[in-house]
Amino acid sequence: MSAAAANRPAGTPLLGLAGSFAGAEQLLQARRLADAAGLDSEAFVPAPEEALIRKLRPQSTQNPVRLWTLLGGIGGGAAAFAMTIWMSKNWPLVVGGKPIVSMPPFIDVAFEWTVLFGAVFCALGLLRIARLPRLRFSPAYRPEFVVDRYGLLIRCSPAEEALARGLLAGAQAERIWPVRARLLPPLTLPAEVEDEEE
Amino acid sequence: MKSPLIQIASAPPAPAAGSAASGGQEAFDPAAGAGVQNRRGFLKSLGLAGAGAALAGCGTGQVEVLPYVVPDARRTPGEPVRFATVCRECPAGCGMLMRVHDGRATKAEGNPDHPLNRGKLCLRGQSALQGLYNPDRFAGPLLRDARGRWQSLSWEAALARLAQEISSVEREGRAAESAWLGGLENGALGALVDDWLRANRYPPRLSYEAYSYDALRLAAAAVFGQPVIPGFDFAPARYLVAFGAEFLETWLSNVEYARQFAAMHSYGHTRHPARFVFAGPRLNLTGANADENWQLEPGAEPLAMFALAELTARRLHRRLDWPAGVQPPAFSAERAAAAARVPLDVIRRAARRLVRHRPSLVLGPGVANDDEQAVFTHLAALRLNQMLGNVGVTVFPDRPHALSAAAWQSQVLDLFGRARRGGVRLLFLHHANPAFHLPAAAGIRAGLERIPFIVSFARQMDETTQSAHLILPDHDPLESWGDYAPRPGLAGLLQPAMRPVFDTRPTGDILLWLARHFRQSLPGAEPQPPVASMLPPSAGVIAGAHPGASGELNDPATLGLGGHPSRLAPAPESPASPNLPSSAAAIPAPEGSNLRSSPNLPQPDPDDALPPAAVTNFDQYLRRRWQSALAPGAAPEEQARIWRRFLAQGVWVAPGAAASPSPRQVASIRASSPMPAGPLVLPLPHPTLAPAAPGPPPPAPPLRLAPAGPAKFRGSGRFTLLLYPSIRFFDGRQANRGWCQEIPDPLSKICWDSYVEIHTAVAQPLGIREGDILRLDSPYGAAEFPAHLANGLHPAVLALEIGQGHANFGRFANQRGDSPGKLLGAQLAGGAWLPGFQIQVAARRLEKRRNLANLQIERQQWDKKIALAVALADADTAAAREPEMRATWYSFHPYPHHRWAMSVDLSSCIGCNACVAACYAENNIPVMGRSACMSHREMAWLRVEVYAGDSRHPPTRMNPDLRFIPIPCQQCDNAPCEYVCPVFAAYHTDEGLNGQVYNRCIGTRYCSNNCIYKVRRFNWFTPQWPAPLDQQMNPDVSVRAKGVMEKCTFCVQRIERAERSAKIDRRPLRDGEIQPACMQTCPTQAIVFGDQKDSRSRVAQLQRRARSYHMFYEENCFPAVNYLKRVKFELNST
Amino acid sequence: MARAQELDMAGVEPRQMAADVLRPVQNRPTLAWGFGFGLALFCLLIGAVSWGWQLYIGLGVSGLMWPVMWATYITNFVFWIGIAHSGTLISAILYLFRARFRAAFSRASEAMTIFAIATAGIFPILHLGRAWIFFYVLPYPNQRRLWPNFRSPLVLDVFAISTYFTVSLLFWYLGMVPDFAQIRDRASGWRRTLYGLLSLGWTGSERQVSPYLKLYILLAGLATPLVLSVHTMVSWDFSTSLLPGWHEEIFPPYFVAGAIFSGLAMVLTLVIPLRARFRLQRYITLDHLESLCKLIILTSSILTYSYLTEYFIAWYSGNTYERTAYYLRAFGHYWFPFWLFTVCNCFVPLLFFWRRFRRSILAMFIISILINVGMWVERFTLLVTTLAYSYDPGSWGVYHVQWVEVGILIGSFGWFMTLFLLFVQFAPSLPLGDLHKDILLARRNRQRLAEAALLPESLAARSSP
Amino acid sequence: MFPLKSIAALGVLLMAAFLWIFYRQNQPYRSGPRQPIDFSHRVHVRRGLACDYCHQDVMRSNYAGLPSLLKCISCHREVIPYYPQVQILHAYWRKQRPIPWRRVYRLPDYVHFSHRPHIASGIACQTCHGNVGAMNRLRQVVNFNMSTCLTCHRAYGAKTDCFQTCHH
Repeated sequence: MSAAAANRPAGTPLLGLAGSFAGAEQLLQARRLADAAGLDSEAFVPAPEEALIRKLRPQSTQNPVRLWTLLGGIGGGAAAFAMTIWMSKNWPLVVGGKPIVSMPPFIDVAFEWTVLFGAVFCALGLLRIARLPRLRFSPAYRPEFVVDRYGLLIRCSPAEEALARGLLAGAQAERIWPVRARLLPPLTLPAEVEDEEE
Repeated sequence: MKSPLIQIASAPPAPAAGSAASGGQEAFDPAAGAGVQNRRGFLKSLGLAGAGAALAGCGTGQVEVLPYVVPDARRTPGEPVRFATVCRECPAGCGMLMRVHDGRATKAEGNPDHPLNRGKLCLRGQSALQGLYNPDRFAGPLLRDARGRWQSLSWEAALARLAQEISSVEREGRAAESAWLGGLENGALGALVDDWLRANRYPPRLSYEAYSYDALRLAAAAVFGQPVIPGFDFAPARYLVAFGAEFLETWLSNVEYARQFAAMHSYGHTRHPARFVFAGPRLNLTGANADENWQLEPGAEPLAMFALAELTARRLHRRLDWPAGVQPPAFSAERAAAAARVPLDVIRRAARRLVRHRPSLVLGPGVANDDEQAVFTHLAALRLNQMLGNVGVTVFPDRPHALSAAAWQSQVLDLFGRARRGGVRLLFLHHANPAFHLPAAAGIRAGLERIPFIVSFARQMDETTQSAHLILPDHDPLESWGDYAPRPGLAGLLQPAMRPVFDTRPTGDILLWLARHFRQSLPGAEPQPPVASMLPPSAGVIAGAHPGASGELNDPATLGLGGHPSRLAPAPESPASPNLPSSAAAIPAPEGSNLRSSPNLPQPDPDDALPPAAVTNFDQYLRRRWQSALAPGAAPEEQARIWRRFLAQGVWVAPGAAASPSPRQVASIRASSPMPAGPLVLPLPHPTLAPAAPGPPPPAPPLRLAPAGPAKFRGSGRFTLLLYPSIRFFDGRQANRGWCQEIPDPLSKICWDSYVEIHTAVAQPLGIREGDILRLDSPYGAAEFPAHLANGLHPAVLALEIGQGHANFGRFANQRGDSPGKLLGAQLAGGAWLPGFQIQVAARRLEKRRNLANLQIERQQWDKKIALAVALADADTAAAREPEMRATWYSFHPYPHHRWAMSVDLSSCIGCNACVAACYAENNIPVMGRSACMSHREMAWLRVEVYAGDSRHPPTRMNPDLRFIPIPCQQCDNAPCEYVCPVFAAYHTDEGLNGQVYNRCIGTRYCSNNCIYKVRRFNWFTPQWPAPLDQQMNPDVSVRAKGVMEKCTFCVQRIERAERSAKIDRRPLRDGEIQPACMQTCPTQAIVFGDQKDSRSRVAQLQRRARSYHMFYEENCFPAVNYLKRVKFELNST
Repeated sequence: MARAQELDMAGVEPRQMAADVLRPVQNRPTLAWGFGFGLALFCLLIGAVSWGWQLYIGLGVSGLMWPVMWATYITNFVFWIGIAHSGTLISAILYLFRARFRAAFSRASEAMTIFAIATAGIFPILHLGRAWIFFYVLPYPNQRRLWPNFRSPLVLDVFAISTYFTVSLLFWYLGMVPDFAQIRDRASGWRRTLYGLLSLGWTGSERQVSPYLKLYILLAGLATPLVLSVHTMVSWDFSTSLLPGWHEEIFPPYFVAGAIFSGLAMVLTLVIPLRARFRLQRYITLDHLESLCKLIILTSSILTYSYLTEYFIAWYSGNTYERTAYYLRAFGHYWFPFWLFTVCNCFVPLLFFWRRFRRSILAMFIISILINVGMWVERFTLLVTTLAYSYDPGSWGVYHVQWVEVGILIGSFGWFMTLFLLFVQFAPSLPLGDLHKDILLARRNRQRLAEAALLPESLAARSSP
Repeated sequence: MFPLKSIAALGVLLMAAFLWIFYRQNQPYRSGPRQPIDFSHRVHVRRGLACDYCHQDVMRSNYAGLPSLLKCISCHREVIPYYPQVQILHAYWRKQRPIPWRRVYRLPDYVHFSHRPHIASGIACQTCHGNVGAMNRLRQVVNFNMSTCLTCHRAYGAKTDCFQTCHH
């Protein structure tokens, strides 16, 4: 292990230690140990399951995306009513004996825009909260995190590296490796940058 | 780059796409299109289509605007002017006002001052403009070269060739062997021709008319002593019997008779309508309006008439005596009625009513039944009228119709017999087409081949002119001078409405030129002392404009002025007007037209006096003839003033002439006009010099009548062939007109095709379906026609329409099917004076089919209360009222000013479709061709549907109960078409109209789907108007491009023009001042338009009537058009 | 039996499953795909030429006439929108119900939705008389100060379809983001760039997964009412009119049921060949297809009920217009299409009551095609007979189909198949995320069963890798 | 590896093109078409000629009408007859051919405009045709699109009924 640390180019600060796990239980175990140790950690999950996420972040069940969707929906509905009523009144043409502002059709337009703006703002909320789209990956990312392996990045100073390594080993991490805090070029995987020691 | 809305000349025609229309490529078929599309055109138009919208604003093309050189104070560019003239579409001679926009004739309307038609025109009258602008007219003189091909040549060369031919005939001394076969000309032109023929020692002219009413004239000769066609007045009659006479379609003067018939028979005009009995083997449009229909055996008309006459005589306790030379039939009335298969008590009842209801009118058979049997029927009818005292009340032998001067058919057949024997050296054809009208067996073509030299003055190629050698095309009546007297004491004047469209010359000018060329002096054309200029010194001269014809033109400045528009200094084709939005300006002048002033023989300068030498132009000849008659001794200025007043009025009524126009109708229109009320009655000192009354009738051949017995017909076939004149084509002369072909036959609703009518009960067992082609074999020839299954005719009868089947008559008329002429015989029947029409034919179904373009495939109302009828007894009672309820959630429209509405009286509507033709003319409605009509893609904004009874009153043989219902756009308050249009192209204006904004429409067509009256039409293709037909367009109405919906607009351009002038003159609109085109021309005044909000208006009063109802009122659309139920004497019980 | 399927899933390795699913994406298109794509392009070309011809000459080249102004183009529009709805049903509505069988073909049916709307969206423009100014319908600010008429069902259509397309596109695309990440990591060169962009930089971090799952639930929630509203508004094109035969209150539910019915049939038609071609039988099992057939029986019975209601009400109301319209629809000129669709929609699906039909791939494929033919003919008949025999007997007219319309119908299928084949080639046609969840679930179940010693030996043996 | 710069460049290019087209569209009409005779309104108006002296149909018809050749000659027989432009006028008069003026103001064919009601309700010519009195060669100052007419109609409370007023 020390050899890898040895040939670490000087000057690139250590972000933390990352470990990959075979199953969700090991990840949860590692997350509990890291929390116990008071270390900040970021989990990587291949199969987005509701239950697992709730276990990983027990406290924050309410996700702000809901707020984005609600506001978008209400805004869309209001905009539709405003548009339809204003436009009908701007040049009031009598059509089929119906009143200028006839609610039934306007309600439909409002419903459509409520759904439309709700969905669009929901997507915008996702992109905003998840800080997508990004061209540069997180240094700790490994291709298998998206396929079948679970990953956990424990942010620690070089001093706490040993503690972190111990935690990860304790949670039966398959592989553990240090993660440099460096800016990757767009769309290039961390693995391709330098040959991480196995 | 023109805005996409106008794609007349440039857009390529559309290819054939209708259902498999068997038969050759149509001569005129915009929907069939040009077939092969070149790649460049395809890409160009894709580009055009793609970028079409954005280009509306930035026009880059340079458009010239031409001011006058010398202005004419009387003419305002953009404002229509009306010229009074006479409709020469048939011998009736109705008065016509031609509306002219900036030098282009755009709409024909009736002349309200003419006592014959009083402002109304029929379908053919409305289509006169399509004769003037017909694309198949000759563009100049033609000479046939040795190999039979037509070479065009200059007028000078053509006239020289004619002069050379005349002098060679003179040299050969065969002057007596020449002949003039012309149309019915009894005005100044007739006199000129007679004088010219006399000067050249040619035999007198023959006025050839296909419908010459020989049988009626012979009967009149026997009864009244003179072989003339008596005048008829239907209005006073209290009981009418017609044995097939089509007086509402083509018989003599159908517009006049339609008005009189409505006055006597329609509940809208009289509270005590008279009963009308129709008898004949086939129910025509006239019979459809009858209260009683006797379906006679074919050829049994004389028997039934004899029975009626006999029974009436018995009730009058008088003996029915027959004029000399007529052996009375040798059998009793009872046997005659039985032979005619008419129940005796029906005839006895009719006889009783004839005696009780006086005065009455009895008419003989129609024109298609002109053989020796018909003479007896007419004779019995006239005797019956005499016995009942109708002479002088409804029958006027002293006022003979102009047709009395027509040549007998036998004279024409003799002429061509002589021609076949080589006895005719030189033939002049002046608008006569015997090769088409007379049967093929008459050998007309063989006779024409043997004539060494034929000169034809025809306006377009026809079956007779194709054998001519020299063609000197005559002006169209609407661009020429002349006069026409339908009956003595009444004369209408023709004046040109616009500059000639093609390089044509009036025949009168040619004759005058010939007279000068051969230094002959003609009576009316002698040199006279120079007469001070008739014309005001300063301004140019415009033809007389009729003030206030429809109340629009109330500018006193346009007092009628005599003179020919061509006399103007070369007024530009598009007069000075910067942003002339009229669609006409955007249309390039037709290549063919020369637009030069008419005959440029040494043309006198307009401003100086008439030349001392002989008269050079026919209009001078005409003016001198009339002026000397109207004011013989007066000073020239006075003569000129009277001449201009007469020109503006367009009609001359001899003092004391009985028929004067009805006061109410003329007064209401002429209230604002400076002209004195009432017709212009001028003293007439010299009866002899009176404008030519119909000339002395030719001597009648000897009168030998066979005894009336059961009809004997030639041929051995199972069916009797019956020909009937067509309301759309008269005798075939209007066949080459898009409107006449596309507006369907009022009863069969078939357009563009000739067909044979066969009774449904006879056809089905023979396995004949609609459209199967039948081969008819007669003793004289064979012909093939698609079958149309009908119910209105006798099972043993096959009926064919006269008028279709042209071989060489123009793009609209050709390829419309076989001609009935092939089947007819020509050897004269019995007394050697009448061609026999009625023959027996055998019918055989061929395997071929030709789908018929039928515009109304369903005749039953399916219990949907569309055309309703009510018995006379409870016409004005509550029983007639329909339980209409106006229920809507929304508030009613707050119409601030007007609510335009229309009322249609089904009692007055006779189904003549004149309104449909007027709508086509007024609103630039395109003609779409046969393959488009096959799939109902015609563009008619107004259609007249026909239904046979309704579910509670099924039709019977005695009472077919046919009902006509004109359906314009109903301009609904809660219009189903408005709320479905996504772009507000259809919306409701605050004057009650259902607006259709053409440039906003994107063509979703949902409005047409949702319209429950189906009055909206869609432009499937870019409409085509072959030049110069596009000159007829009304500049006040936008022309629609492809992909745009259109519909009846209540003639909004007329509404706007009247509202604008009323607003500027600060006066309220008068009721009746605005007349949509359909109301203006309806002969029976069935359509009334007005402001529903004004309770005193006529339309509001009609809406309050008991028998008023709205179509499909349960749907709560609140239409603005209300119908008045048809009042029948008695309704059939279920 | 279903439990066995799930257990079978437990044995699958996610990496192996990902490799199977992504095989078409990673390597070059096969010859068969090329042939299919060529055929689809050819059909699309036929449609394009037909439409070009119609633009150049005018709508007259089609068989449309007075009074039948709507026929095949609006039929195609309703037909394709109908097909779109079942895709949303499977991917969104069944997601809310946590239906287990939906995962396998939810991505394919969602793709079918997008491409069906893309096809249907063309027809409101294509059927216009002046298609080049279709934008008059949109509420864009213009110097003429003219706005669209919001009271017209056609404008409601514009809003409905644009919203439906946008929401479905978001739902479909964002669902594929994690899968694109997998492709990105395996790809190189231009593929890496393309899928890198498409994957929006997805790394599976919990900061991304948590809002992602919330979004998925919310979009599924929003899409459900949207489906019902879109086809309701499409049915308003007809039911807000005055014509007897269209002006019925039952139209909205009847159209929605019809839409889902024809959509399910189209899912079967598409998934069966897809499953066979790419050997995905293990993931899209027979059980999944059988549950689709059960749904088809349900919607078919709703349709049958609707037809019977229409006729009963027409008779019961005693309204002469209604009676005439419905009588002539069944016995008028168009009697053959009427009876054809009645058989296809009401009687053919009843075969699925027999298990033999529900389990045979060939039977399902044939019946699904018959159903779609029936549904197209049903809308065609509903449109044409009502317009042909409307109020005024004098205005009755018979419509005949022309070659341009056939060309455009073929073109619409060509356009749909072109998009679908592109999707199959360049995007994961199965949702890897959902399948992965199913695998994990199956493994947990297998462990629980193993502990309770309930596992049949055969499966236990096979499950060990 | 990612062509960020090229996409940005393309975007800028597109924006520039769009702005240029937008600018060209709303460019006021620079100068009217070249007329066969360089007639100057400014000179004639300064001589005190009223509009309806030459355009005499403005009160009587939809079209304002152009002065006839006779009207021009009636003055220019004596007024500056040797001026080259007037010589062209005399040439036309001798040939008795109308002067082919180029149209300056154009309305699409689906709009029915009439001068008569506008003049009758007291609208000045300058409102739509700009200060013609100051122009040598006539050019269109006001863009005759729908919003121009609409603004004025709404300001004056005139009829703005699409179908009955303009588009029938």
